[in-house]
Amino acid sequence: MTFTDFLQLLTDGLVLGSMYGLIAVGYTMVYGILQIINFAHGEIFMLGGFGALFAYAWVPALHEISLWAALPVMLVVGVLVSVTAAVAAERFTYRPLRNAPRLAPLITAIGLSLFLQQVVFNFFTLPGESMGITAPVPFPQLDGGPLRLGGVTVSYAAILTLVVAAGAMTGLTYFVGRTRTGRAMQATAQDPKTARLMGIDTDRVIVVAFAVGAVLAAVACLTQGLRLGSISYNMGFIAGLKGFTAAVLGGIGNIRGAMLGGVVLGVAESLASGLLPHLPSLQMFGGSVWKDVWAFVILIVVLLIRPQGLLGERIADRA
Amino acid sequence: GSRDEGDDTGSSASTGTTITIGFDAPLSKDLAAVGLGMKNSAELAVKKANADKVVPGVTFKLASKDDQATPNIGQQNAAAFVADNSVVGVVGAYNSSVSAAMQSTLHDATMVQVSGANTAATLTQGADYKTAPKRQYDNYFRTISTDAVAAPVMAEYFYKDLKVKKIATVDDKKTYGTGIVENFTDAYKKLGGKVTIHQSINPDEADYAAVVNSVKSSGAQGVFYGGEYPQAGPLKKQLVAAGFDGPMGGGDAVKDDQLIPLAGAKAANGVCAHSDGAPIDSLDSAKSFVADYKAAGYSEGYGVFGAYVYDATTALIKAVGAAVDANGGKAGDLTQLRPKVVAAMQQVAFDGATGEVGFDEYGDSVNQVISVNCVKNGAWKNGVKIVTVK
Amino acid sequence: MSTPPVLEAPGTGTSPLLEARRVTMRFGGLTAVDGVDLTVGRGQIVGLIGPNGAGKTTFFNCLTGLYVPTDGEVRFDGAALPPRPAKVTRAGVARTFQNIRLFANMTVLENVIVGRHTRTTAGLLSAIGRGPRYRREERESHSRAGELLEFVGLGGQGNQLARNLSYGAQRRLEIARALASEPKLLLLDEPTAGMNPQETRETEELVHAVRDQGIAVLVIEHDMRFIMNLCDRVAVLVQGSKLIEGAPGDVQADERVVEAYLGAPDDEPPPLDEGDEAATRDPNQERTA
Amino acid sequence: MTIKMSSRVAQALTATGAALTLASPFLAWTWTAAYPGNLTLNGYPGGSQVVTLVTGLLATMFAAAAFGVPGVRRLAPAGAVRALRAASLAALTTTWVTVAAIAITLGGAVNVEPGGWLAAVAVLLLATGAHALADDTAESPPKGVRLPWAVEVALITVVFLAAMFVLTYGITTDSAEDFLAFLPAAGFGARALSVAGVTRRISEINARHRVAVAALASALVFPFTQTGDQYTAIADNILVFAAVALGLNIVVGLVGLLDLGYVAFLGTGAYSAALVSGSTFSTFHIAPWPFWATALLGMGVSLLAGLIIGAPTLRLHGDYLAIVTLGFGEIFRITVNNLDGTSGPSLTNGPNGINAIPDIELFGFDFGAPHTILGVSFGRFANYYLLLLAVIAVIVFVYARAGDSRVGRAWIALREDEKAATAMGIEGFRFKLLAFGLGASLAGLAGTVMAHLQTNAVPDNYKFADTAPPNSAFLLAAVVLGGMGTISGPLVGAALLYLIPAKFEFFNRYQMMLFGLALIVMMRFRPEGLVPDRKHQLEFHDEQVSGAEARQVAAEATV
Amino acid sequence: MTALLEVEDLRVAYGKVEAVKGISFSVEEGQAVTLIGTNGAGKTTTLHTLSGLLTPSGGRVRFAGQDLAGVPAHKVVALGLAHSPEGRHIFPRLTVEENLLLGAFLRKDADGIADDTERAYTLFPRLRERRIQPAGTLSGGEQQMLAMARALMCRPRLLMLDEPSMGLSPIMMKKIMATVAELKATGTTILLVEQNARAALSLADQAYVMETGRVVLSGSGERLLHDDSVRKAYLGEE
Ligand SMILES: Nc1ncnc2c1ncn2[C@@H]1O[C@H](COP(=O)(O)OP(=O)(O)OP(=O)(O)O)[C@@H](O)[C@H]1O
Ligand SMILES: Nc1ncnc2c1ncn2[C@@H]1O[C@H](COP(=O)(O)OP(=O)(O)OP(=O)(O)O)[C@@H](O)[C@H]1O
Ligand SMILES: [Mg+2]
Ligand SMILES: [Mg+2]
Repeated sequence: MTFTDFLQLLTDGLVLGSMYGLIAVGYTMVYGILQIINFAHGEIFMLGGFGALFAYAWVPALHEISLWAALPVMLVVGVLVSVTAAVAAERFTYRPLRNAPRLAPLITAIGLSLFLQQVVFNFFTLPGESMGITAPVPFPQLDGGPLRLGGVTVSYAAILTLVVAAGAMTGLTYFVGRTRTGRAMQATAQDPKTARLMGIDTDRVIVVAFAVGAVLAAVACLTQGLRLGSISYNMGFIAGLKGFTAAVLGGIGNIRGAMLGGVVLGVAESLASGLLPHLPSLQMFGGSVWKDVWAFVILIVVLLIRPQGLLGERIADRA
Repeated sequence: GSRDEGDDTGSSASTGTTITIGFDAPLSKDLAAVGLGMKNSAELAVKKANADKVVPGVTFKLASKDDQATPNIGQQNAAAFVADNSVVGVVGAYNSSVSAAMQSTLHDATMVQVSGANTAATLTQGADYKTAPKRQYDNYFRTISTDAVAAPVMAEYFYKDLKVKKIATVDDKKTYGTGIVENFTDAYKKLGGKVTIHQSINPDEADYAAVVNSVKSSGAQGVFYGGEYPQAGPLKKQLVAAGFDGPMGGGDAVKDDQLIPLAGAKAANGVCAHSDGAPIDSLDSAKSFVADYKAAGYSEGYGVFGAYVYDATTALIKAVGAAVDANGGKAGDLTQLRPKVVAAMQQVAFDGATGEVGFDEYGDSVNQVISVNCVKNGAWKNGVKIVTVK
Repeated sequence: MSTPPVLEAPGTGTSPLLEARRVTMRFGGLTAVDGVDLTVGRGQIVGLIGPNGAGKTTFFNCLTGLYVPTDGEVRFDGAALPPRPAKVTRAGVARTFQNIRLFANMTVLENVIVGRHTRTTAGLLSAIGRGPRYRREERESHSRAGELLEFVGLGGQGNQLARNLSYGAQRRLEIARALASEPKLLLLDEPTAGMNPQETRETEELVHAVRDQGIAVLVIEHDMRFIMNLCDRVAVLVQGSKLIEGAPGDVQADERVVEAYLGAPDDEPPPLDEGDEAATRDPNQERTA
Repeated sequence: MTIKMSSRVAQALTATGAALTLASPFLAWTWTAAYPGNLTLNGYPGGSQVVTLVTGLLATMFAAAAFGVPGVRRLAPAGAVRALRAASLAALTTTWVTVAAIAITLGGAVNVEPGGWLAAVAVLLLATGAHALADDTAESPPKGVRLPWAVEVALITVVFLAAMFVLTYGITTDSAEDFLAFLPAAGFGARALSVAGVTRRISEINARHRVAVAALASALVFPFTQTGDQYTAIADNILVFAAVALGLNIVVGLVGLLDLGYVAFLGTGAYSAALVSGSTFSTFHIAPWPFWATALLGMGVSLLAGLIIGAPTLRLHGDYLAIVTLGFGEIFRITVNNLDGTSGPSLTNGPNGINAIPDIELFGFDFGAPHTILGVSFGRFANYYLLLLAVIAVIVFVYARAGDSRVGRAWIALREDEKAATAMGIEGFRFKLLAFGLGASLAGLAGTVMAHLQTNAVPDNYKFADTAPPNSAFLLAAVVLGGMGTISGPLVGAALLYLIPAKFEFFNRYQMMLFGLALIVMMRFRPEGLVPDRKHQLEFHDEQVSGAEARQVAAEATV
Repeated sequence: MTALLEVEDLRVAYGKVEAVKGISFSVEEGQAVTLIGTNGAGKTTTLHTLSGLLTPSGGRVRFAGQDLAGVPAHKVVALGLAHSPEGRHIFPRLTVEENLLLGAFLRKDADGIADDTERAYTLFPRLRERRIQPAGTLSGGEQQMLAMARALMCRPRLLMLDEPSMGLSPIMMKKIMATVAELKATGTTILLVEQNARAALSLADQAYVMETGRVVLSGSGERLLHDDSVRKAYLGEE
């Protein structure tokens, strides 16, 4: 294992982690406000990719132009699909359960996740093929080979992922910390009823939280499709699981924490699969198959040291 | 009762017995396409047998059940088949783990189980198949060759024909994938090859960067992947994208048309995978299967395993025919017929869509012809090499 | 209601029951409780008053192990009190909360039986086995809890859900639950908050009755009439430090107390009549609709 | 929802509707036997007609109660009209589903005979009438009178037998049409009994006599009603699933700890059993252990796993615990998938799992071989059915006794308000760990049986979420959907969650989509679960919250 | 001239239980009106309904000439009807200052907001000391001050205060009452619910006494202060 290999691992981990971070934001925002673990967020992510692919596949004009030029169209459609699904999910499945027991929305989320996944499975169609899909579906690829920076290989799509994640983070931090909607979000999270008395339209705030999460998820899925060359109807499960883990790792409810958690998780996974096999005593427990174990071990260790997550704040609890 | 027992439907009453053939495969979720392709093939075999009156006086019917690729559901399905007195034997399952759960239930009822997709050697030869093979269940058969037969062919092809002396192996950590890699590795090492690194991917994920990196830096000249095409395609694509140009080998589950768009037409070049029997387009029996399948207008393709299942179903039908013959041309009580079908199954021999169909002392296929197929210029080229194993 | 003999004469005797020495609690840069010394003798009722945010509740939390004091020592019954809630309860200190914290979805009786936790021993295995010892213990717990409900005036309501009790009844149930642990010292945090004058009087009597059983009481209240009627001694906390401690009358007359806490006596309306009434309202009393 | 009309008309409508509903199953609904269940006979109800008949009877009973027919009124202590409405909806949905299914599967409404039309109209009349009657819900239902001991026990037994019959009907329906007609009928029927106050009364009586034996006895009847092993195999899997769900209910329902990796303990038990089973696939080449030892081992290893997982994590709060347990669940699955000698030490045979696990032999009784009991032949699955019933009985026994004891009260107190519980001297951590360990070992016990029943232990069975039980998500769903903190809740939830996907096979590739939808819909209309804990039910419906309780909530929020 | 707030035959129910059983009253512009009454009389319920948190089961509410039926809570605030809820209900994880800013959520005038923040701190110096502390860690009384200060931040036309002096020390309670009087003097219309009946009545132009969901007595504050039944039941005089 050379130092370049190590750098390669770090880079891959960073890219992977940025993607986890983008997904984690959606979890964190919804959890922060509604205390719902929105397990269906992974499917919202997946829908973004399929939305984009749908646009690409069914608009022949997009095949004529460079993929770079087609990207904005794909992005808009993908985001639209994700946001529509997320907002509809909020409106029709979660909102009626606002006063229900805490676990009811969790089960709904599991059902919703199954449902959305199966809708794509059954009804997504590519031109000239029969309805429904099974295996992963190929995703269009950006031209131009990978960049080589001093021995480290990075694809354009990977760079795009990093740029998008950084941009999204900056924007979001500003949005939540500085804007009125952001403050309204925090207030709604802490005491929805009183927030309404302050003049805050809490329903709108909640919809915005779902929508923002969906936008980032859609973007994340698009970049993943570009990076890996295929998307599949069941990709949301793992993505959602990792996103949720990242959100908790960073301190659930904390947006910067979500991003940080994602990056830590991504790098940890990358190192676990690439580095550990080279360590004498841990050889057997390295490699991709064990990487999720390490990811969870890190999560557990972090939580043992900081029960509120990396950037989470201790909830004031007085007796 | 006024207008009861509708008589328009009961026209078959005079023609003889109806015998049901059970069929089990995953028919929902992600394996649905494969499962449905298998089901269609089985149905085709039944239709053909009925049309050809293979067993005079007997009409065959297919009763299919979905196992969701889950062992305990497969076991339940087996119990349901056992309880249904019109079922004489079962075609299935797709997953070796599901078959393992079905075996004992069907065995208790002495019913034939014949699979067209199970490749785990343990199913027929037991846990110690390498050292002390021992038949597990005398009612279990399969028309597809085991990993232990096919994988060495691929090892030889890579080592001798492609001159890949150092190879990396990757599996998906599932029964099929680990099995084929294990057998490949044994054979490849025996030939003198070196396995530079062994890695596993998580088939639920799409990002194989870590595996790709370690394969690349291990200095391997090629890769052997044990797993299925949905992961093989993207893996090949990511290997090429990372600058790794060596060929990639795989088992029959890799040989699917969908692999090519998944890897990308260019990156797919250099993927090689085996299939049982001579290439389908070189056999007459295979050609007629393909033509019939097309004519039937099924919406799913027959896929990798359709032909094996077709043969498996036909074999079962022929066994029933033999049993009925031995019974004096009468089917009689079907539960009494079941053991006779098991006995007859062992003796079946004919030319099927995949070539010679018959079963050895373990219940494994006697067909030892293996084809190697490779992607060239963005399309599968079948039968690049055809080997008859001993 | 039985009135067992008082075990020891009330007053600042030679063996104080509770002895808090230099108890200090800091939150970051903020010193909420600053070197407070306080003793409670056996069978005494001691009042703790002071402006909002003076550190009264925090001091309670330090005594009961919910907070680990930054500094200082708490001795109880001659031994150091470890800052662990469970151990504190076992040692004989029980408390109620400023904001009622009942087990809302358990019945009234169950709430009290849970209070007996430290005085019972049955583990999982004996619960499954249900031997004679287990059954005896269960029986005792039930009858003891029943007596306590009777004592606080909730007899006959044992099978209701705690959440369905009226506000005053919930406060009394909290007291019963605390008493179930057979404490030697009872800490009450604003026990009459949210009660109307009538209920406040009843609570007063209840606290008296508790003391008559030989249990010492340390009570926080903003209701001055309650404090004056009940306490043997009153301590005043201001800004985390003890300003003064003494007989109720003396404390009420102290200028600094008037300035920091009671407000000028010539103010209209006079403090003893209405100030208390307003102040006894529970700050949390609100129904979420 | 109520319909406005004069009470006379409403009564007349209800009565006519009920009478016609009862009559309609005796007519032919369709002409061809091609529709499952044979609905072609006049004079004899078949298939889904039986369901219409039963729901019709239920509705008639409550209608009589609502009209004040003497004696009948006692059958609906909490008020009859709402019960009547639910029962009428049961009849309505089941009948319409059947009639619609006839029209759809046979290709056109012409296939519906006059009897079918009559039924459809009859139930509509019934439902309209029922919803037009004035509500008569009693503010505080009268206390139930005590009946003689023998009568009460007999009553309970009959009730359990009836419940068992309904469940058996559900398990053994062969066609999707019948199951679709059955499901809403069962749902609304249960609701009718519950709003009528019957369920409550029954559970009061049940509590008085603790006739769990009656429940057990009626469950024992099931295999006697079966000719083959087909449905017993399904019932076995339901029982495994239910046993584990009950164990989870201790952790989630009583203590309020959200455990998303619970299935791992089932796996620990299964693998422990598999390893000492003497299977040739086991890495221990040993003679099979006797089952009692295996069971103890499974429980012990799972207990240990529970303690190891619980010790570092139980100090975490709420949903942090959820993700950590989820993580541990995944770690378990990944680990057993990797301990195959290549990617880890050799122990579990990796993805292939341990196959060919021999059948249990307990005190000379071979569970694999058929036996004849009371003239009825018991196949392999029926044998396991009996064993599983015993396991469930153990778990129920432990659950009930532990739940209602010093320990159980401490658990509930911790769930309700951890801080207050601590102030009462309850060592939160210790008691949580105890619950966690107990839950784990019960799941482990179920796992040992499962390994033998399914003849294998494979990693894929222990995922967090999958489309077939058991998996952690389904287990949690069974608990929540059934009703947290109750004994019958998880049993009902498990049965439903097992049966629905199994019976939806008919829908082929749409099966899972519909199942997801069903989960959403069920949570939407029954967020507190099908068999809610009386205490929980209060908590969940905000509008019913009493003032005193709302104060509590407000207090919590600002503390 | 019509009143700023008019309530006509208002009914509110929790599920089946009717908590407010048809009450009518009005608040004139610039007046201070108080609702007093026994525990559970329905005062809080009334205020919740006025501010749109609860939906009435009958009756009419008009504010500044507009019918409030179906207007959601956040729009009601925008109309100028603010509500400081019973209980402290501060945002526990936001700082004291952020809580104050949320009180001015609908206001756009940065300068005015700054002035008002300053005014709040002058009124409650304790809050200035705790500016950047999460509000959840304040003591009970401090939280009550914060809630009051926050209510002052939105400069409404009509301010509804639900038991603003709860849990306060005697001296603090007096201060709160003085503040309310001052607000009224500067022209804010006030609807005050208080248990401290004497203070509330001496401050109010008009007062209503509620018992079990009904208005049982009304009149000017002065008159009720000297009403015998009120003195007995609400002022604790024998
Ligand atoms: N966890 C904490 N973190 C930071 N500050 C705290 C914390 N708990 C209490 N404080 C501060 O300590 C001081 C004392 O609070 P405490 O609750 O003890 O007051 P109190 O005397 O009970 O007042 P009240 O009569 O209003 O209930 C307050 O100023 C409060 O802000
Ligand atoms: N969320 C609720 N659910 C059910 N009943 C409620 C709810 N909130 C209040 N009530 C009931 O409505 C009635 C009126 O309550 P409300 O809070 O309006 O009284 P209040 O006059 O403000 O009393 P207090 O002086 O105690 O604050 C009471 O009987 C109360 O129990
Ligand atoms: Mg306090
Ligand atoms: Mg109020």
